[in-house]
Amino acid sequence: MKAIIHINLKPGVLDPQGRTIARSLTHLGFDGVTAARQGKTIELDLKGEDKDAAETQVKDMCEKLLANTVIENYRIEIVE
Amino acid sequence: MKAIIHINLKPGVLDPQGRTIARSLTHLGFDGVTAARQGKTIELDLKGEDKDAAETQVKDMCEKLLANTVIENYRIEIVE
Amino acid sequence: MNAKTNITPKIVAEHGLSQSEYELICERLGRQPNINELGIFSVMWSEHCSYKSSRRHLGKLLTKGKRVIQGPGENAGVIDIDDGDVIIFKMESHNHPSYIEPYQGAATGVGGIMRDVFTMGARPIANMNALRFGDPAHPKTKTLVAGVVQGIGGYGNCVGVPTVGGETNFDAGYNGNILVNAMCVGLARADKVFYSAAKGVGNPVFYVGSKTGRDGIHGATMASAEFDDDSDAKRPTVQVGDPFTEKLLIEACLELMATDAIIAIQDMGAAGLTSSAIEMADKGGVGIHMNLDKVPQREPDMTPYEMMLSESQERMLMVLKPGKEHIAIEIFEKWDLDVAEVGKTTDTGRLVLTHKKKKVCDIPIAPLADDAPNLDRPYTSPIKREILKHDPMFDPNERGSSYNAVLKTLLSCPDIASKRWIWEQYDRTVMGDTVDSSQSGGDAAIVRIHGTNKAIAITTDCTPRYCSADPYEGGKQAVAETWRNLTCTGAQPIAITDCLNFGNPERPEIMGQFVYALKGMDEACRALEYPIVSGNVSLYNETNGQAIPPTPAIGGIGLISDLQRHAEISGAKDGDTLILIGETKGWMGASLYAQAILGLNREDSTVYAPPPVDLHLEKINGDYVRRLILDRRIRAVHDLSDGGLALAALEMAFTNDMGVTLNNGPDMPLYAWLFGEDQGRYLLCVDEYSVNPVVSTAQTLGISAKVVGKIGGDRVSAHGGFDLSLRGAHMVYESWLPEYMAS
Amino acid sequence: MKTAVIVFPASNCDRDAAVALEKVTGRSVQMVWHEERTLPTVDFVVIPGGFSYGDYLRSGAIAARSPIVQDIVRKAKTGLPVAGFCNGFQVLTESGLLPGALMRNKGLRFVCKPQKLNIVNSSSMFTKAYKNQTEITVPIAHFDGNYYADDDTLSEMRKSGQIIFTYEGNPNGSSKDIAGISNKAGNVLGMMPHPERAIDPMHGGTDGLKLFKSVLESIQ
Ligand SMILES: Nc1ncnc2c1ncn2[C@@H]1O[C@H](COP(=O)(O)OP(=O)(O)O)[C@@H](O)[C@H]1O
Ligand SMILES: [Mg+2]
Repeated sequence: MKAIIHINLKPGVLDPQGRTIARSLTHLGFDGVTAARQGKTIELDLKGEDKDAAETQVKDMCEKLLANTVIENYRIEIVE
Repeated sequence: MKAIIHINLKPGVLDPQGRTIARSLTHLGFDGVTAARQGKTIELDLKGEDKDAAETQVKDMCEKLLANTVIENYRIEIVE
Repeated sequence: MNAKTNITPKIVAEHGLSQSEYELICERLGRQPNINELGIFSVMWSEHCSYKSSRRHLGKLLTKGKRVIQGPGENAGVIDIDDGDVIIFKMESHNHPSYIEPYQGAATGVGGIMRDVFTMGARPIANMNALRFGDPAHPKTKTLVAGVVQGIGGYGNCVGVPTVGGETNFDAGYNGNILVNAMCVGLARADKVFYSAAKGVGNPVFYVGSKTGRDGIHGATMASAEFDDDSDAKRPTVQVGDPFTEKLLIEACLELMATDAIIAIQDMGAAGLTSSAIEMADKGGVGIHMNLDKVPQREPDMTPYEMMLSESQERMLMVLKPGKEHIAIEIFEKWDLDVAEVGKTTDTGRLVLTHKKKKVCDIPIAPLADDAPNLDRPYTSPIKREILKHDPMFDPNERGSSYNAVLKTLLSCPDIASKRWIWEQYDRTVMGDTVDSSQSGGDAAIVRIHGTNKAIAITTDCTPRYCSADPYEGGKQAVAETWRNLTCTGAQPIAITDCLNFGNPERPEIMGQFVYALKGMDEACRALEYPIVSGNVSLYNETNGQAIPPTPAIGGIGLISDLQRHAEISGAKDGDTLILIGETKGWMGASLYAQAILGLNREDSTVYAPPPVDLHLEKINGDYVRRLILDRRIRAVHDLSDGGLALAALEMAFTNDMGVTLNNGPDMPLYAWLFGEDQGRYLLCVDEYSVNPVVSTAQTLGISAKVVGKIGGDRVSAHGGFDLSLRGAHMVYESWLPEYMAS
Repeated sequence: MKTAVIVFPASNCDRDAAVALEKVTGRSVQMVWHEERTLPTVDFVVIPGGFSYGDYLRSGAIAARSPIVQDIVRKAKTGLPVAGFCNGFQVLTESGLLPGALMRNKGLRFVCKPQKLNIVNSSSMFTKAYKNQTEITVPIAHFDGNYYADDDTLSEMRKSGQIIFTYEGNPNGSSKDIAGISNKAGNVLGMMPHPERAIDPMHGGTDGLKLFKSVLESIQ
């Protein structure tokens, strides 16, 4: 089983990377871009078959290590 | 319109972040994790309505700046 | 919160204002404040901005001296280092934010202190950091260490300023409240120093840097409030640092400062736009009228309250000369930074804010500063500790241990063990002028003044063990140790900055720690002619009634006028003689040996008096060592601190990659000779021809100087005591921190 | 020898590079802003270290797309000597002038220390002044110094003498311990260590000097 965790900055938290990316796209002539945000994904290979159990466990991993919940939100996706 | 670009290391390229994540999860007692990979996402807010045109443009952005195709693969998702 | 919010007693309390403070506000305004005005008063009168608990005590400190150009009261202190050059420096705490989000908290701490320095016209040339973490065994400690260190490196490395030194302690007393104190040192020309007084009426007020978001609103009040178990839940938005923008801001500000467009400039630190506008207006004796619609905003629908209280980073406020606006606009646009004229100075003496064509704040400025509470908090004098007498039971052999085992324990003790894991993550060599840094394990960093043959020496110090046992002696010792560390390089110590970290001042015993530590510091400053030119107070470092050990961190600066005549801990040659300057009585109370080996200091009843500092001896010993360095009599030098003679000798051995042999001591137990922590002492390494002159001149000056051993070979040993291989001992010293961080 | 140093937003070793070049050439150095479209006429260009654009997105990525780098790419292809140190190396790989990519250090920590390097190719235009010296010590200070190229590229580079420096004791996980490489033509050098921080006995030693002297000799 696989879990994909999508981690993004909470709304309102400064995202300097995103801002810089948007600006350089504009500089490169891509003028349709009004904003950019950067996030990360963590893909885990998991033993076991139980989707619900996996989800609970991955949530625990996010709270304990993978996400910085002070400034980040996360979303878990379990795929076969 | 929004575009989400998913960027991942190509298979075969060593991913030190992913490796460390897997190791620390095991260390924390999560013993079901056999491997981890870290990727990133870039979310763009785009002007315009034409999905196909957007996709072409975002592809161009990826080739020119957003992804380093020596080490990275990317996948574009247009939403709305 | 919007302008229609009704001001209830609950809202007043949530702003950290007492009922009597609120009444005073109403009296000064002649009416009730609206929510914006209440917010502004509350941050200006918070502990963080008003120094209400500490102000009257800070006022007594020595702040003037021959080389002091600007003492406390501006963004940073300014001292003269000859030839028209000045050094601008300050240290500041970012304790609470770093505990909540270690990476960003520490990073924004570094960013904030750098702005204090370059806002005065200086190019930052060195950063330092003084860190205190909880017990290594505490579950949070490791993550905090990792995050804080990465944050400091992440910010400092990116802006391209070398982080050249610092100090790190671990103690259970910091479990719930770590300390992250960052120091920045900048270089400017004496005729190009910028101040914050907004003089003149009708001058344009400019906002430059990053946009304003809803970051850390109420950060300033948070920094002054005690933590409780709910703080995790009440987390305010944390500020995120953007070192890239900071670097651009440095370059843009320095470029603008090279023109003559600026009247006054001030960074937006705690309480952002509020405190920067009010401080500039108050110092210049003018009013300010700002149109908040002009403030660059990161998010839609920001209210005046949010804009005035936001703590978004990387922003500055400036008053420009009329007619020079275009110069500023051009430079800031070139650097891709926001720039906007947000208001004008006025002759009303009031802060007037408009938003969407409505007046949303109209208050007199003087009371915000002048009527800020200035409390005379009750305090008690600290307990007088007993002196710990020598006892045969303290001997390692009597304890069923051995000198070798004891030495290994000390070398791997968290406060002693190498901090390489930390400082290797800091760029120490960028800018090309780092002559000495953490890398050598020496006493002070040495940074050359670019393009010259002179340098400054920089150090930070404080021994919380001593301060806990006796705040007065501890305060004195912290100042004296920085002076000693600077002296070890051959520098003439000039001045200090401080970061006074304490618990809740509403408790008389904590207030007593503060008052007595300051008293000790001041005595040392006066005796050593070593004034305080800037600093910062951080109170309420307390969780569930558990206060941190009193920690007055001191940052010192000295001048090396000629780099051909300076010294370091390195430079020893095989066979050189070790001479100990300063008298050894074998002081054991509050020593590292007492703590780590004897298990004392763990609870209040086992704390003994720390080593006293004799300021007269401190001065003559140091002056003598400095003279020897200037006369090129010394190959290498190190001061004696934690762990006494043995640890000083071993640290010197490690840096020089040579063994040491220590002789027998005079008439005292061997453990006391090797590990006692008497103050005012230096270990000198000299060639054979210098031994007699150094010892005999000392005698004529009434200074104790003894030959204590030799450097060379591949073993570290003390006669009748320990004997280990250099490599083995070094490995013990180097392994603790990396192993701990990897575990 | 006329030289130029490129300045990007948040370059921070630009001054250090200029000091080194001045020391070796005895003449002043042109500092060229990233928005310029053409290089001034010079004999040697240095892309300095630092954190151009905050290292956001990927180190060196945004700088590599600046107008001035397009001109550098054009001129390098006709033989102009170019060296990139640290962030400059990252800019050069991102611009395609040098093969491979620089990834996050294997230890996931920034690392700053004096580093021993082996000179693998001592006949390049950047190393010839070292003569038969095979080992030098130069400071490193980077977070993204882990050099990656696929196996074919690596063996190709080895065959054509493009591996210029390797680390003694790998500090960042680089393939084949690679610390510095050149392009096939040999006129473009990229290296993670900072030779410009090793030009002064008081600071970092003097092992970096001969790198600049090599270029000077090669050009005259
Ligand atoms: N947080 C830190 N950052 C940088 N350097 C540090 C840090 N902590 C300790 N060091 C370095 O480790 C060495 C030993 O520190 P310390 O034990 O405080 O020395 P001393 O007691 O001799 O003043 C010094 O060179 C110091 O600069
Ligand atoms: Mg010290």
